[in-house]
Amino acid sequence: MTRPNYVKQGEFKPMDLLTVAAAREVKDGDIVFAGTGLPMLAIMLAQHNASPNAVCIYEAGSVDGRPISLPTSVGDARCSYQAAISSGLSDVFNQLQRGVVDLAFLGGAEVDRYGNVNTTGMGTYGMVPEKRLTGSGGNSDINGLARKTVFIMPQEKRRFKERIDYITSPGWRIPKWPSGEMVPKKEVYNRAFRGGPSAVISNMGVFRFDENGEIYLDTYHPGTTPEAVKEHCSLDLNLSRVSGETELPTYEELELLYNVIDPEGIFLQ
Amino acid sequence: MTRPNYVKQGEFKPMDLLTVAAAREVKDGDIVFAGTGLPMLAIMLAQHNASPNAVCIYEAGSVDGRPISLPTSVGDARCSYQAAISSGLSDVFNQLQRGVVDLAFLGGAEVDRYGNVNTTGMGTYGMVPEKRLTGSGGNSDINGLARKTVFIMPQEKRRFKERIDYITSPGWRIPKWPSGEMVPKKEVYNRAFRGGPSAVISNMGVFRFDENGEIYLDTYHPGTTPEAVKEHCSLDLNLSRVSGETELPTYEELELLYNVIDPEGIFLQ
Amino acid sequence: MGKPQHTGLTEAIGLIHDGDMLTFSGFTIWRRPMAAIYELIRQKKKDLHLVEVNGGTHSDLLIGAGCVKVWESCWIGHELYGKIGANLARKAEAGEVVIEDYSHVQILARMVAGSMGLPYLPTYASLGTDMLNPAYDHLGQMGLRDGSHAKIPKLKSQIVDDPFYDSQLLHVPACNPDWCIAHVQMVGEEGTVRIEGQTYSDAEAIKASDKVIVIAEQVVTEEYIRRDPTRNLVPGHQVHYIVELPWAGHPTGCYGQYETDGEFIRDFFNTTRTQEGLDNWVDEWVMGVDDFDAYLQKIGVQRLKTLKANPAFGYSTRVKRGTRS
Amino acid sequence: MGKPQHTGLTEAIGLIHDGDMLTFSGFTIWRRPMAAIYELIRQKKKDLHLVEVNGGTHSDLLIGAGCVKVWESCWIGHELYGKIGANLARKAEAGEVVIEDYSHVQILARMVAGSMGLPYLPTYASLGTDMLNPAYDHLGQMGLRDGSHAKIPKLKSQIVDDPFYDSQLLHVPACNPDWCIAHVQMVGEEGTVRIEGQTYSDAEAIKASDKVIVIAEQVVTEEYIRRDPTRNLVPGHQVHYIVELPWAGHPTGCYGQYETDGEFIRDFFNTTRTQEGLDNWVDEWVMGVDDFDAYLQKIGVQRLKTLKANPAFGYSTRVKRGTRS
Repeated sequence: MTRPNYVKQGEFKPMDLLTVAAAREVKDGDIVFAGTGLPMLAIMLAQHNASPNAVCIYEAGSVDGRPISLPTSVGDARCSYQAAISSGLSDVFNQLQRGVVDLAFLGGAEVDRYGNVNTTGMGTYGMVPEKRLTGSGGNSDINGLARKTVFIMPQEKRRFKERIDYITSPGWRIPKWPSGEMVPKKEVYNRAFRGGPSAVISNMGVFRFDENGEIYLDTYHPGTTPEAVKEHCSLDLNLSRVSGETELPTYEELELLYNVIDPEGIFLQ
Repeated sequence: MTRPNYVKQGEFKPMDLLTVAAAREVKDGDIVFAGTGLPMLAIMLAQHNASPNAVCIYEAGSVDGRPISLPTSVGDARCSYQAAISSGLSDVFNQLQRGVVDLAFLGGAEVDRYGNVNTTGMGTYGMVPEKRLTGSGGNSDINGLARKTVFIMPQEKRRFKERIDYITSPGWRIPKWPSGEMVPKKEVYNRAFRGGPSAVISNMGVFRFDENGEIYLDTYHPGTTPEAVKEHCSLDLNLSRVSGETELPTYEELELLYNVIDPEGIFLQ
Repeated sequence: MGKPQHTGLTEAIGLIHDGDMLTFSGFTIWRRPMAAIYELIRQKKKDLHLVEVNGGTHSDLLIGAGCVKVWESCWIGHELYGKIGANLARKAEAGEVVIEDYSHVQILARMVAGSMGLPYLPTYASLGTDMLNPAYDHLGQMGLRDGSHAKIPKLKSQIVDDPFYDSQLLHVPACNPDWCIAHVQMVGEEGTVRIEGQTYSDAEAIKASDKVIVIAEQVVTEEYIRRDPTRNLVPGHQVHYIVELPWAGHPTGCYGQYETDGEFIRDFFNTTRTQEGLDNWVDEWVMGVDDFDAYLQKIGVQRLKTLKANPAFGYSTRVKRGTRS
Repeated sequence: MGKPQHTGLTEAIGLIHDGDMLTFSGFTIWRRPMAAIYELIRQKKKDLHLVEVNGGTHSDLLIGAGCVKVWESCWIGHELYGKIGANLARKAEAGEVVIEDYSHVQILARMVAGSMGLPYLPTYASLGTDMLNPAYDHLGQMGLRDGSHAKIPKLKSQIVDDPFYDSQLLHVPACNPDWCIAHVQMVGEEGTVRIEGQTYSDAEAIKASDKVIVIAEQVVTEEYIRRDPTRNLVPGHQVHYIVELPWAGHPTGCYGQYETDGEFIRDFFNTTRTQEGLDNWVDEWVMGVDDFDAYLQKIGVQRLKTLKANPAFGYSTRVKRGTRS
């Protein structure tokens, strides 16, 4: 096997590294549930590269599509092209709940120390919300029931928080309703517990979760430092486990992303 | 409208009258759920005759098929011919539970005063049954959730009983579990209550149920008498509401049955 | 039950009352009954109660136009063409529309339960999230869960124990909307519905609803649509009104028929972030045209030609989608 | 998860252990995995626990041959060709096989719950019947509901109150068999399953089971089967073993491929009503042939030709079915 041909600093955009890092989370043969946008690029890159046997499920109802034209969303007609199955939400969500999903790729607006994610509202929530976002979509369901989840998020102080404004998507410590006491995820999911957030990938680094389900910085992207990443968090980030720099993209990966997967420049501009 | 051209005594078999009487229970536009055998002939006769807009659902998963060759059972490939839908059990049973079914045609081995029907076992039931029959199939589900049910059964003393050996299919008074107290059906089915057994048609007469859900003889077939019917029951049959003789088949109906619906002689021999 | 009735869009929408509970076909910006949305606005419907598996351009517009009082769902936005439902956000933040949040699987389970004739369905989905926080039971806080509203369950959801295999999970209540308005590719003369491509949650939405209006690109003979009954989704006895109206999903996309009009949606998103912008947009595209035919004429033949799907793929190969194409 | 493995029938059936819980494709006398049933008998499996949405010729034979300890289902028989499952009846009346009765919707709901990853499903079906009589909870009476058997729920069923809309209904426990053995028309090389005609409860049986053996009339390229993904039922990651074996459903019928061999089933019914008759039948048709190819040879080409389906209809037009034809 030849040595990977890495690109040099300045030859890639932050989004490229983020997508490539996400793609590297896919093991060959994984059943992957991906949301719209960067998650699509990441799973497709993995399939074109090191994980040709990975299977991609989209929540609108397609399984293992092999689109020759990049879908702009999971409901897109392109998702059905050479798919194993083109069905509907019930079919794919039932598979999720049945436990077939190894890995999920999702996004989020805010994340806390335990990997809880908010996509519902910023500020005070309630009958009259302060600032309404899109809502959960399938984020919370997919994250809750997959074996592993990778979140892809922009690195901002206001997004990496000790306490998020609304727990849309369940991390490693979550409220047990109706009391709302915070407990380990396993206590809430019991028979359906299969894992939880495995990584958060931002434009500055790759975060993972320790045995207590608490977030730490694993790798920082070339050009930044662990301390700079920490400064872009409002949570007290654990830097004690940093393993080094994030692996750079290769020329082959960028070629695939820009010329094969998204030649029209839909997500990669 | 011309006067129906009735056949004469001796020009038809008991099974013909039974099928024709059943077909006459179908209103035009009814959504009918039919089991294998005579029920198929009855709904097809109704569709070919006075109820062309009746829709037939078979429990294996076909809706409104228009077979040109008589199916031998509801799983038959013939059921899908020119059907609106060819799907599966979930689809059609969900429609049933949702309340779309107006009328069901079913069979049974034993019936009691309240229209409870047994298709499970004769004699003592339990871990080691005395005499095992086929089991419920969809009989109990369809009968329980349709607006009206017509049972088609042979007339025998051992089949029309005060107390049947096993309540497979729910009549107008049924056990409320876990106590097993016998109560009106409405108390058990509550929100899903839509009606119950509407008629039992045998080779000797047509039975219906009064406001208390108790069976009575409505019409007796030509060639027999109410008293003869009563002698073929071991339950104390109410004869006070007999309205007369059962209407004979017409030549047109027999023509349809023998030459259009079952020309091969599958059920009509 | 009778056969479904063939009618016009104006007449069909005229049957819907203020305050009715509605749901729709489609997924985010795909196969939404847009012509019906325009007509609901034109007929000035009020206090509609939407329960939908997910929202999109159609519901954001209907909400912006002031027709909606309650929105129960999990998500709203315009995918690539507008990252949030800005009209819903504005109306909710102003206290003019109430949001009841469920997760995607939870709200789907509500529709599935409704389509199965059940009062609720169990699920493990989105346990341990604020969707289950009693503080966010907004219909409860409005006093609507007192059992006096036939379509509103007495609880938003309930955590229960499973005695069969010793677990714990959630029950979500069934939903049976008064109306489903579905846009589909094909319907038979007697109401047999065929949907091509992904079917999203359309079977559930249609079967859960008490009355169903199907708007079809094409009405075909029953003999034709029944040649392959395995491809059909819903039988005619679960359909009540049929409207034939090609392109009636525009600007959302319709598999095998036409592409999503992303440029149109992006323009809608950008110009309707304020109420004034929304009002102007409605004046131009809804009230300013007599009907859907006039709307299509205003869109223009050239644009429709570009959006038209290539039958080999089910989508258009002519449309410019990215920054480099 | 990996891709499904292509293998032979003997090898696939060799993976099944005595005592395993099994379910099957098909409906009564249609599309049953008969070749697999013969092979299970040939390999002398014991104490099998069948949970199936309905029974038929396949399970009556397997039970008659002494391979089965528990049968949970709702119905058994041979339709027009044999009015009861005489082997099950004989074995049950002798106390050699235990029957656990559910209604058709209840046992289907058990499989649906299993396929959805839920521990149970609610239903209104067959309330007020002896299927819910505690005296007939046979697995409970055998002491199997103590929670120590992973596949056996702690209750047969449970009546519960619905707090959402004030009703009362039934919960039935999920079922997740160790194995589903499914006979289908077509499977892709990577395991994508297509079933033609009615799909019965096959999707649920396959998806509820931990391991799935698909026996197909034809293995085709994935490219071919994926040209129309709306016609496919199950993706390859829910399939574990693939066996290509044409006619493997005989004597049951297979839509689009061949007719039910009614004469063969009627003969089976008539000659196997006693244990001696069944033993002789097994000696002749199962133990007396080396494998399924030898069985087909014994059936003979003429008979198979007669049964072969006409593609215009999906069934055979050559077969004599009634007394007048």
